[in-house]
Amino acid sequence: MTPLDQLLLLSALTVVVPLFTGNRRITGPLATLLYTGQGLLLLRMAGLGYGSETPVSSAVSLQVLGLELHWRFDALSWFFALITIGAGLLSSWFASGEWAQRYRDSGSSLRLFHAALALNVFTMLVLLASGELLSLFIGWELVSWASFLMMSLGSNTALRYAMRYVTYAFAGAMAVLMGLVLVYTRTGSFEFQAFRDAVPSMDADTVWLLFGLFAAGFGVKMALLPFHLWQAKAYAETPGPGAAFLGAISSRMGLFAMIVVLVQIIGVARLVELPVPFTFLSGRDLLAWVAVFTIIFPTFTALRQHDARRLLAWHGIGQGGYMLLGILIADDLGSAGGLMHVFNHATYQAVLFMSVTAVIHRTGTSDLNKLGGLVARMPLSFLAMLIGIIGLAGLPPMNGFVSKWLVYRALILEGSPLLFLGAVIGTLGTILSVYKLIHNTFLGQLRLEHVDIEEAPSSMLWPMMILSTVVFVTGYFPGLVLDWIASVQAAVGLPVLAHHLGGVHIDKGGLDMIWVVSVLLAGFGVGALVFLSGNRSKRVHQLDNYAGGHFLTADTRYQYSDNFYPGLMHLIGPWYRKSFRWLEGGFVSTVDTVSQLMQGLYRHTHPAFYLLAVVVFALSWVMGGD
Amino acid sequence: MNLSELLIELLLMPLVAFVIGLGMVLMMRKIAARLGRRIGPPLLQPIYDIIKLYGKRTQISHGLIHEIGIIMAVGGYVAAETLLPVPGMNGLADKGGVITLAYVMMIPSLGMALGVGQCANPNGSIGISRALTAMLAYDIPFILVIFGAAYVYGTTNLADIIAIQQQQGVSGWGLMQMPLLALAGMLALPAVMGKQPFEIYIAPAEIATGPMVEMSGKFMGGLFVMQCFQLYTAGVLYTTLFLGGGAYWITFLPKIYAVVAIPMAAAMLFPRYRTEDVIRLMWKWPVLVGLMGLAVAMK
Amino acid sequence: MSKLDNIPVRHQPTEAAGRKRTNPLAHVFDELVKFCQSRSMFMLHYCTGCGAIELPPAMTSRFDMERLGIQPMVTPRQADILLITGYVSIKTLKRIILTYEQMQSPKYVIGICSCTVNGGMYWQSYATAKVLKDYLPVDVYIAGCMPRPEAVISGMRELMSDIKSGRAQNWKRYYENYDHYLGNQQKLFGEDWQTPTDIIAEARHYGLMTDRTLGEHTALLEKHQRPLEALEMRLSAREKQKT
Amino acid sequence: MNELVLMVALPLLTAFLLPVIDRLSSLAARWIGPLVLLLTAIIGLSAWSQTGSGAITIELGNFRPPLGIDLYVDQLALLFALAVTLGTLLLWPAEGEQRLRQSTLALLLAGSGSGLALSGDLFNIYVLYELIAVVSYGLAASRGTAAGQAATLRYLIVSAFGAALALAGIALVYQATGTLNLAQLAQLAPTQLNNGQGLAAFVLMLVGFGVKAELFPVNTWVPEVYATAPARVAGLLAGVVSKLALLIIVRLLILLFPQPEALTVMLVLGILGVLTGELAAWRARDFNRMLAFSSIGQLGIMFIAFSIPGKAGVFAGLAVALHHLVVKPALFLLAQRWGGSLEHLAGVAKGSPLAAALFILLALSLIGVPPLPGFWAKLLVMIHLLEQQSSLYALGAWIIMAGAALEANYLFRVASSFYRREAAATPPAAHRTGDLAGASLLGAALAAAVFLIVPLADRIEAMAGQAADRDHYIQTVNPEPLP
Amino acid sequence: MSKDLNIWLDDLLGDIENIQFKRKSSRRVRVDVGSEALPALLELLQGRASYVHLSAISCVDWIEDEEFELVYHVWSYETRSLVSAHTRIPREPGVYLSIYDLYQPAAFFERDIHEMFGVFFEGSPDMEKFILTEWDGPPPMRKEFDSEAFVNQHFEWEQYHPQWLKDLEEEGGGVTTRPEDIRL
Repeated sequence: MTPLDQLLLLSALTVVVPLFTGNRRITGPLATLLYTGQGLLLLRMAGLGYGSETPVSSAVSLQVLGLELHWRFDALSWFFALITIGAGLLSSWFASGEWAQRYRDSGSSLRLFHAALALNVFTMLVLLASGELLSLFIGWELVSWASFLMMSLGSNTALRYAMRYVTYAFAGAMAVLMGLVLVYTRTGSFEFQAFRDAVPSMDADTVWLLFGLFAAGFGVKMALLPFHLWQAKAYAETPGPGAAFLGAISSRMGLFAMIVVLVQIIGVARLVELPVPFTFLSGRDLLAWVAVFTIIFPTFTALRQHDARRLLAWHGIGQGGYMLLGILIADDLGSAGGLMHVFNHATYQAVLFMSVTAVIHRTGTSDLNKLGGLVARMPLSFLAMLIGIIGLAGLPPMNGFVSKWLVYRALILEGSPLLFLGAVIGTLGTILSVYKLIHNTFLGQLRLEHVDIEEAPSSMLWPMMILSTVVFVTGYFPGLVLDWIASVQAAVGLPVLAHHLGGVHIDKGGLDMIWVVSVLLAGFGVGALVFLSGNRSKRVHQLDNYAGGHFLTADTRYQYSDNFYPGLMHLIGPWYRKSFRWLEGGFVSTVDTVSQLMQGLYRHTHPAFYLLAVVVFALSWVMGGD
Repeated sequence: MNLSELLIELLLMPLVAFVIGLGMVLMMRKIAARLGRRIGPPLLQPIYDIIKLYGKRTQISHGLIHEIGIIMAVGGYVAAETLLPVPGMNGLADKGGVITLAYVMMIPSLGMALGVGQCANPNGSIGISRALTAMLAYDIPFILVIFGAAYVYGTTNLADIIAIQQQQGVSGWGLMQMPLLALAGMLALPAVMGKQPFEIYIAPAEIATGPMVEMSGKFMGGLFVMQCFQLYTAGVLYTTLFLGGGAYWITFLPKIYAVVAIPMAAAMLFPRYRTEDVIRLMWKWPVLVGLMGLAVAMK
Repeated sequence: MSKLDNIPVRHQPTEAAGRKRTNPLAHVFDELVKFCQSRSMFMLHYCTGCGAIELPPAMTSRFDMERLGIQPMVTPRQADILLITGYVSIKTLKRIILTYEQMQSPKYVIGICSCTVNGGMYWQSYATAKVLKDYLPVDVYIAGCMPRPEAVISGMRELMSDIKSGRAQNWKRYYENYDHYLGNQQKLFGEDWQTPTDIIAEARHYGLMTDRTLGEHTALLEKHQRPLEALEMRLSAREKQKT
Repeated sequence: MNELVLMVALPLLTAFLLPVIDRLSSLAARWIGPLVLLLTAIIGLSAWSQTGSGAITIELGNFRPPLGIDLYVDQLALLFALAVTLGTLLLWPAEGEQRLRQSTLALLLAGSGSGLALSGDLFNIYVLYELIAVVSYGLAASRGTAAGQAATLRYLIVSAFGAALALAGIALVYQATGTLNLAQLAQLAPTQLNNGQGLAAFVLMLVGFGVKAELFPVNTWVPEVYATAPARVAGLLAGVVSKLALLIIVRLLILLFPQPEALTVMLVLGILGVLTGELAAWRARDFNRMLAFSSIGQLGIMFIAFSIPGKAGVFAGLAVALHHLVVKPALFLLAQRWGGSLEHLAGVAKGSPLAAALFILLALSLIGVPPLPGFWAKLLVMIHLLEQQSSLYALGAWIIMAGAALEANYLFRVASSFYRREAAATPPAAHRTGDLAGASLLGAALAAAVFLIVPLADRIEAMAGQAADRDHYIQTVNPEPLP
Repeated sequence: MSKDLNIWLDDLLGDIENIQFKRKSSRRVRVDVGSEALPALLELLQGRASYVHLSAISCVDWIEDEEFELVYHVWSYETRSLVSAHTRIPREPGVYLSIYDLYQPAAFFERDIHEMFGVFFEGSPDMEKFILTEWDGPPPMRKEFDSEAFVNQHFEWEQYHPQWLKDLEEEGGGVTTRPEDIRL
């Protein structure tokens, strides 16, 4: 019973326990305890994270149809497992207090929710532990079906979007399976090592075919550009903590699989040699450009959303682009940036989804045009969202900045200005839309009906506060995360990043977050001193406001929230032509017409005629033969 | 460079920045006056304004976030100044490069946006949405220029950039090596400083000075201080990247003031652009020139 | 009109100069603040009546108020001087009082044109307020049925010297005998007149309360005033029961 | 050892005696059928271990093969015989007032089915195939509705025409070789049948027997018959009988026609079958019709699998066939109550959660989600297809993948509509305990297969090996050489 | 060209009985008409005589005759001439019918007259207070309303009589007549 087996066993147990404890209040805390147990077991393997241990393999191994299946944990899977279990722990903690009561009273089953969450964590651990391609595929399928289960817990619309997700996910899985079997026929086994040895001997077309299949298959889960339509709506409709979990880690499983296949096995160097005909781009550039467009388009779609959950879900897609871009640069800085962005995004996306769920819990709506001024009544949720959006926007004190800085520094060193420009456009779009989020929810005029709401319950506040402190602390001391990433780079075969607790030291312009953040805090101190040198100020009511001589009254709603960036929308409004939705619609309608054609075959046509036609054709073909 | 010397530098740089910034504000108002055939404010007018604002007996605040917003606005720039090397003082230039500076410069605007958000004043919110859109507009050419400079010099550490430019004397200046990038930077500078043609977010008649609508007393004073820092940072960053930065003060000061004077002089003659025109303008010419400059610089 | 030479000149005030200098440094900071307040006055860009047409020439190139440090500001929050220019109709007086209360002290009111002094040529009209002084404390009057820009600037300089010498403390009088002003206002606008600014709380906050601040008029106001205390951040309902 | 013949004879005998028994006591008539089937199943099971080592052959009436009819019993044949008997037992169609006629027909089906599986003589196969066809007409029309009658009539025409073609094929074979015994034919095949005439015979027989095996061009009858026939009969036809026809074709392929052209014909028709089946099912609005199209698609996959040369092809095809054998009848049992249009299935999970969960388990296995056996079967097919290094086989693999994606979409569109919050206007009635028990039994078998996958895989591989071994067939039968 | 149009107008108005019409100049015509005939006249002018623009409705308070005089000024763009139709309505009920259906701008003029003189126009869309929202006294423009008396009663004056003003008056300078002695 290696530590890995114990972890997987406990994770399976966590799936079973909620099924028995059912809708009682004990399910939540019990599940949270079990997750902490899993966390402790994971920490026992902490050596993996610090590069000291060799991969921990599981005792179980299967021999099916002559194919050997085995499971093991290495630094890469340990890193992702840490995020998964952390997100699972905090989501289930968030879902165990008052939220659970409200969820149960609204008629949906708490048993199913906690079982689905635990199932997600378990299947992700199985995927992360995959030892060779076949177990990777099995874990991949289990993860996509588990997240389908999680997504379909919401309302009817959630079912519809979950259904759409399953179609995308299963088509992607079929592409991956095709790729696997192609590899098997080339190398004779599903082992990573065999595939890695066979890659140099493969000619360009097969590598293109494999690259296309794996990139498309894993890209569906990561919501890369052409396949990104399903994610925003599906994550937004999932019940609160579920959305926090899915948003944080679920689509990063695609990135894990892509790292395993594209980076660890095929190797980015091999992708660079793949020429795209008639252009000067290489395979890597093509995927990098897909990543950059995945940053830009979803972020500017998020700008137009007026539902907080949709806005965050669209950002989830956008941030995925950074991770892929970072990893594709494949030097020590860029890959560290991409990997660290996985951790950072998990933390602040979870805290943002949680604070939006807290707002929904208290006010009943997440429509940005119906909220406003909640900072006076929910200050801690505001603090959590503030730290979250500073992280999401990638501004200095928080950890989001460090990973973006690494990606940008790598882009400068590598000298690709247009990629750099695309990434920066994405960041600026994020800053605009996150400000719209926090302004419309927490700042501005407090509505009459929200005057006497209360702060979120403590069971929701604790996870949010923990996550916010994690976001700030890993921003202040990025070294904590960079240690894990260095060991991951070593395991994956990327150049390892020389780093120290504060950040990265390069002679041509490094980053020392300890100094930058301390100076920032000192600056805030000086700002406070300068501020306090003035006389005492008096807090005034929100109606005591300058409105051009007009007497403001509480019943008029003067909060500016709809069409928040008119100037920008005036200019780029016509560019939103929903071209991807049209593309998807087009594909579905072609399948529909062809299917109608096929159904025509089976309508009451003259069967005998078919028989005759086939036989005549067969005979002529045969007779013609000799 | 031991710790105590560094700490002194960290204290001194913001003060120096503030004083030079005041001079820039005075110069701006003098230029505006002179263009209108007026005498313009007396020499120490910016100081008087700030002291008067901080000396106000009563002030109104709309909540803790309103106060924190102003503190972040002033504090953000105080931190940004320490990343900008000036003759004799390198501060934290090597700890965080030009990308960090570009991001630290965004914190004050975000802080102010939060503060104004809590004032629950529609004028303020409209002003902030325009300010952020303008930031989106001018940041793209600004980042392009930074990328070009960082790529050509091969480093993002501003102190090294100055050293490289100092070696070949005037011919080593950024201006000489990449004229197009310098031009693009100059085109984007008015917007970075948030001055006349691009300050639709402070449209006094239309939205009652936008974000500053509910700022009284020390809040308004904070924003005046921030304005000084804003001008100083833009001017010094441009000089550091393209005009060989500061070797000694006597050559450094005229360069900064010249850099800041040119856009201001041009600015006062233009009416304010609408927000979409700001974006269209900023995304068309500076980006075009910047990309050409990059193409030339990166071959 | 009488000959120009014997128009009376205001005699110099006595008590300010007489203060003896105890400790030179004691008041240096106050002196500096008062000096800066006098050298940097923000004028509220709000024309209440016909006299405002004289202000643009005072600001532009011929007279250029900026050399005195006077800048037009748009919102009452940022402004120090409120120029009441021309006749004050009752509807406008409501807005003037609202704006005055939104301004942050030390704030000064300059009554331009004679209509603010005693009703001016509209003294007979049912629709204008005659004596501005009753409704809010006025620092300087600039007489004239639209005084020329020189007169406006001389009024400004008058105010600057008052500020420098510390005599311009009229804004305190609004807090100190708010009841008197409120009474006059209620007489004009009716019993249920109230502004969104909570003057009594401000007076209490800044320690400017005197026995004349509260009276029967403020009692009237208390009866029907909407709650105006600020939205304090609070964590949960428990505090709600307490307050 | 001769009691294996009883497996064929006993059901036929009881079928004929049934009207007589019914006159004596209706209770006996009701239970005699299942009893007999149980008996034959036990006989079959007892013989199972003997065939483990090698196949056995039984000469009827001790006449040597070229003259007499012999039964060739290897693991594969016995498996299918057992499948027929147990299938008929599980899906016993007899209920309602026509019980007598339906039980006789069911018994006839069981008898002829097992006979077909075991027989080693080509003409005997044809006769029993005709018998099964006739029986299936009776059963298909047993509901008595007008649409049912019309559909069965159309089915009758196609089937009869097919049978005629098969007969022509057999005639060609007899003309070329002079014998109809499979073993002798296997000996003579490389010399006599390796020419155009042989291939023509194969094509005729492929199309002839393909009617029952839902081969592409001739399966137009499938949607209507399964939509109108009672669900249990449809389950029988789709689940069991189509596999028997497929078994015959595979036997012919292995023994008589090992040429590559035959394989390619089957591959092409298989690909077309999958394509039309899955695409047609995508728009299906009726539960039974959707299952019908899906079974066409699955059988297409089987055809593609069996078209892989050698033992690997038989192994892959067998795996898919067995998996479909378990899943399809269970789905049709569910269709008993959920028959009509898909709209009124919305929100049905609240009423019958077990049925909905069962449907999801079966759908997951059908599209090949990993831990379930469906995935291993599909993986096997994919591996062997792509090992052929030929573009046509690769095309087959791509089509199977696309078909699976389509199948996932339409199956889970139905599955997710089960869990919609508000129920449909006319919710279906609750399942009869019998159907639900049968379906959950098959579901349980599927779930058990998840854990027993390794032994099952080896057993099927052994079976495929035994079936694909031509000279083993010839030695066990060792017919006398022709004069 | 406008001369013959004027001639045509003159004889048009000439043959309408019991109205007095006087041409003040080539572009001004005054018509006195009975209060019940006014709408018909305006309709005629608007329809046939191209007087499509109602520039104003003014009201004169003849307190001695106990009557209000309503003057409707209509303007024609073709003939570039103005017709002002005068009519008298009794002061007491002070009710007249609105011509909103002929000229939409009439709504505001009628509203203003209602506010200032208290004349109620039936059929006018809106008779609410328009300018004097703060005023709840009698309509102020009526002659019987004495504004100065109202002011003296409601407002106090600033008794501003400082020493320098007294010295000035002793020298004979300063204000010639006292405010309360001024009569218009």
